[in-house]
Amino acid sequence: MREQIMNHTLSTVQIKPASRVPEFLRKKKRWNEILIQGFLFFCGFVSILTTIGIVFELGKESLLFFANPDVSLLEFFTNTRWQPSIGEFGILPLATSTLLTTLIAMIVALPVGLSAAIFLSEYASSKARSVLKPILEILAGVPTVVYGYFALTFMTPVLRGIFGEQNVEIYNTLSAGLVMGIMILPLVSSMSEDALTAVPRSLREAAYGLGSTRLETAVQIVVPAALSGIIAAFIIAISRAIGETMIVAIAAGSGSNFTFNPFKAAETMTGYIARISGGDVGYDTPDYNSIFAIGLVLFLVTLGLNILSRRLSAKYREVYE
Amino acid sequence: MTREVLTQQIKKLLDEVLLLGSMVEQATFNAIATLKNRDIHAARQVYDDDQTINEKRFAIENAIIITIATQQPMARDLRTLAAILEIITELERMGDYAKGIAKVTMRLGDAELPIPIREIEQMGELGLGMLHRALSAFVNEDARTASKIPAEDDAVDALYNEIYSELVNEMIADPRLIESINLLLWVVHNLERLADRVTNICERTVFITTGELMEMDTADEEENE
Amino acid sequence: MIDHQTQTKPPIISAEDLCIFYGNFRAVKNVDMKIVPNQITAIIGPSGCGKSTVLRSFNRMNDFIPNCHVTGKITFHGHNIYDEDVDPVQVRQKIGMVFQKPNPFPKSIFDNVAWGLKINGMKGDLSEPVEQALKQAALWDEVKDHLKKSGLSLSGGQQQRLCIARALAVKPDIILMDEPCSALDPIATLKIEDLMRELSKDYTIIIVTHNMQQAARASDYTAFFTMDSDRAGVMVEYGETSHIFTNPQDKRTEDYITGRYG
Amino acid sequence: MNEYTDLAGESNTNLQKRHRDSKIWRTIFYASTAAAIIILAILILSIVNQAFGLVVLKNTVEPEKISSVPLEQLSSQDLIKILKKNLTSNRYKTIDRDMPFTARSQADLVDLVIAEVVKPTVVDSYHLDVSILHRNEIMARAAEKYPNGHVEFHSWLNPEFITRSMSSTPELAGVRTAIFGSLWIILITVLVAFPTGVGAAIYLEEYAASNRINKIIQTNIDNLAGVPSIIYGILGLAIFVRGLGYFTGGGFLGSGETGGRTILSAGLTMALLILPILIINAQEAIRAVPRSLREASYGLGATKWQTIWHHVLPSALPGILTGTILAISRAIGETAPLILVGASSFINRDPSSVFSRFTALPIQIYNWTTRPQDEFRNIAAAAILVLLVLLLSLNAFAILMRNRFTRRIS
Repeated sequence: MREQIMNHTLSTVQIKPASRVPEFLRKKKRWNEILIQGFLFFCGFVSILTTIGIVFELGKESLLFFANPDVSLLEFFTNTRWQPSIGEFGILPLATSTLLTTLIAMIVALPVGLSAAIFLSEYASSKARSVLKPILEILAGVPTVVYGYFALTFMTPVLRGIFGEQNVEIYNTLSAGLVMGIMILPLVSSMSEDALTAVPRSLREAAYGLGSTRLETAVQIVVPAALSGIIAAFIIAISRAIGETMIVAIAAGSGSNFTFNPFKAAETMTGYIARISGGDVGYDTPDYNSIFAIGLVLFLVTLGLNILSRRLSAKYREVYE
Repeated sequence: MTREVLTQQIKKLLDEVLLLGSMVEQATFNAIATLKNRDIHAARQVYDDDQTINEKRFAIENAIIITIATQQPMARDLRTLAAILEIITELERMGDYAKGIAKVTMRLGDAELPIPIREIEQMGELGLGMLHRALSAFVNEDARTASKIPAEDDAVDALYNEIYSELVNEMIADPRLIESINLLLWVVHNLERLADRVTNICERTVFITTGELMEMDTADEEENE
Repeated sequence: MIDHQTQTKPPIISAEDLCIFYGNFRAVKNVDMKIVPNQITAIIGPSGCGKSTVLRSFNRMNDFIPNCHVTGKITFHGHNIYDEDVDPVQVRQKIGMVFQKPNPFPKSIFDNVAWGLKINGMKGDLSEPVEQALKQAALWDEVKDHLKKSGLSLSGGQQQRLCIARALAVKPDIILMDEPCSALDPIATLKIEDLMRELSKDYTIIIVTHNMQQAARASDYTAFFTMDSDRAGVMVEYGETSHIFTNPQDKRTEDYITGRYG
Repeated sequence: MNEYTDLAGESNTNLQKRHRDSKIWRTIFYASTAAAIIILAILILSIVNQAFGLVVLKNTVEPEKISSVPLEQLSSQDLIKILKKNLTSNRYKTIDRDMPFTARSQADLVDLVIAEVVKPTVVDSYHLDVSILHRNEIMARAAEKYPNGHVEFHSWLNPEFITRSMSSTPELAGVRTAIFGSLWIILITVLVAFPTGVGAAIYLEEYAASNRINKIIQTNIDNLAGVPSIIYGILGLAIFVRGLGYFTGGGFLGSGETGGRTILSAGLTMALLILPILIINAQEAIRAVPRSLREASYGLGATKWQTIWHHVLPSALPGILTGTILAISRAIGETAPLILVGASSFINRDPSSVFSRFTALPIQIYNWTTRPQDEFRNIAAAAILVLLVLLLSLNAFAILMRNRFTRRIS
């Protein structure tokens, strides 16, 4: 046994005569271990490369976009028309429709999602939870293109039936927003539920011990205690809604439209990117470059929201773990 | 078999107890022989040898303390160790009796006096026989044998009474011998006490096996030395 | 007679002015300790006194704790194992370890013991060394008929002996035991103690235990550690076990072993 | 509820109010949760509703014009004659080459005559709910509007739908090419993302000292997980399609006519997209491996890699696989990035290599959904059902896999 080890040592290590350390303790050069570690580091570094790639490409092409004499930064942020074909480059109509769909989605997702989270964490028996949670997970796992289909073929006809066909356009931000809310609902409820269940049992027991009802305990004790986690869930939900593409591409309509009327068609930032790139867009045209500029805005906004959300959720973890 | 270390240590201690016992037997036997032979020189030897017995006793006691401290013996193991502590004290006192007999030999010097040596030897033989059997009963945890031994003390007591009255008669007959005979009375008294202490060893043996402490011979327990 | 003969052999491993830090916090300070070969050395002391930390520094298991670093020396066969040129992997092959909770691999009993041999480059039929290690760990008779069963199917005490067998198979010089019996019942504990006594004929054993009775029963030498006023662990007293438990020299040792600590 | 009724009257009414509030809100919370389930049911029903239903078929050539007796009663010879008479000679030869007419059964020939000569086409279609509730009205209207047409129940999701390739007529269109496209993309995605993701997770959990660069990597991965998928599409477009088009298009192998809009580009883009999710899942799985297992291994003198390869990875594998499959399900359903890297819905040739142009199931759904004709909605619904079944079976597979590995380990 020891001989085997020593033979191994002899074959792989050059013996330094000066070394005082006996052979059985001397450091071996394990080339395979070094190679593997190098490879593993590279794997981790791929993510850095991805980020660099995103930032570099978005930045480079955006610079090209803004280098276009027709485009000015001020106009980009103030012009209310976005029609690259006639040289109108104002992001506002795209941004407002993005905000509109996001707002509608949040009106659906936040209260319903939070209520469901409170129900699951504070009221539901473990048996009910074991049935309800997988259903929510299925809802979360449905591809967004399916939600898009749902918005167009189900939600829109329903809305037109309710509000009148003359009031509601076939493509409209309301339908897209509502379905987006449904899509985001499981995310809100599961993240909020995580935050709620992280609140220690002792806190609830203290509240019950003082004679408070289940509702009072849930709403006045548990929810405030989990607030930073819940807000983190809300922010992630907003970020997800802003970045969502397929629902708005299918149901919100094409062609920018500076409007706050949810019954009208209006293209969002993501919808625009999807539409422009769906055709065979030529490289280095203003159209092509513009998707990078919009992409950059999208990236920065969602990144900011994600970082904010992670800060907040780190805070509640800190408190209870 | 678990707890091998403790088992080994107790076995070793029991061997040591037997060794101490045989040292005491030898010392008693030698002491009586010095009286018979009126050999002051040999008596001094017996007197000095008592020191080794004492040392042995303390060595055993120390070992017992270490064993208790390090092995946390329980139940029978603990009773055995406690019994050994008691027994080595008894043995050490028996050693002192032998030393006392040797001292009498030395004090008597060349003084002329009639010594009932045959009866004294007989007393010694009886007592030592009891001691020997009591110790092996102890080591073997033989409570049956141990419980029978105290009865033999009666024979020793009988011999003691016999010698006592004989020596008292001698004293009355010749008052010049009072001092010498008084010394001889010490000898027989020691031998009688030795047999009494054997009874204690037997009590401990029963205690180890049954866990109950009981008096076996109430005869002259309260008597002082 | 029960006293151990005085050991004049050179120490197999020794700590010299050993200090162990977690970041800036000095967890253990100025330990000097010479371990006598083929003897069982116990490290005892109240919780938090750094006894496990010291033990784990003997085979560089502390390398895995972030921010942990060591000053001073640990000399094994005359060489500081914290030397630049020393390979911690090699050190751990020579100085094995048994942990607090029995942690057999989720493999068969056989593979548990054979794995250490395999990674050390041993090939071919390993049944012989595996059997030998299991015998040494006094487990062979209990498991010889189901070596293919999972190591996790054994009882706690058996699992721990399997872990010992696993360590023995690699043929270390020293076995470190970090509270090896704390998760076991009293009978399994006594079995492990007997096993340690048996193993000390061939190996040097260093054991950390929070159970001072165990240290008293099972060890030849005992080191008592406690926390100093600056919360760093210090070695208060180190000597033959019979001595430490009957006649400690330091008041703190006496207070601890008589249960008057704190 | 009434454990406090023996309290003083005033607080009693107060308490009753509190309990009433509690009940009301309980109902609201419950309704919210139920809403989620109802929505899921509506979602699935509305898709099923469109995937099945009555259709009005109109024959190109009425069977009565071909033969005076019903086709079923004709002999094989007569049927072959009809085929020969009504088909172009080229078509006739093609079919004969597939399988000689003489070798076909009578029933087979009847089907052939219907498919090739009678050629029924869908002129009107109805949703499942309408089909069931208003069957008679549909019948009446169809009889009035299409005197030659006839009404039958049609399942848009059928075996031919899965095995046919793309076509511009809805009733002849199928998803075979799209399924192959999706599978090819997933294959590339898995081959790239799995080793990289697990590698990165191992690096971060086992090797990375807590220094600056590793902290940056970790934070970066967490942030990447939240980047919208369309941004990855833009990245894929800029780097894999355009920047590396020579490689991803197979140009370096001499077959560069596709540019970079290939399966390879799509697979790589998807790999980058799921990489952060995969890494985070794998990290959790690796973190769940008890420290004692690692210590046992190191204590025996194992090296870091031996410890990871023999102990950490096998124990973490069920978790890693589950996480990977969840990430894959995400990739299968992703549409936006594929639009950007140039998926095209007009592909009717199955992909033959990673340098092929491609379409994918979600792309097909997207495309059909955005067509105005009702029949395309119907096949979009059918395609959605295919996609959902694929996702469900993948998840079931994940669960099976996890159970199997867990059993082996314990």
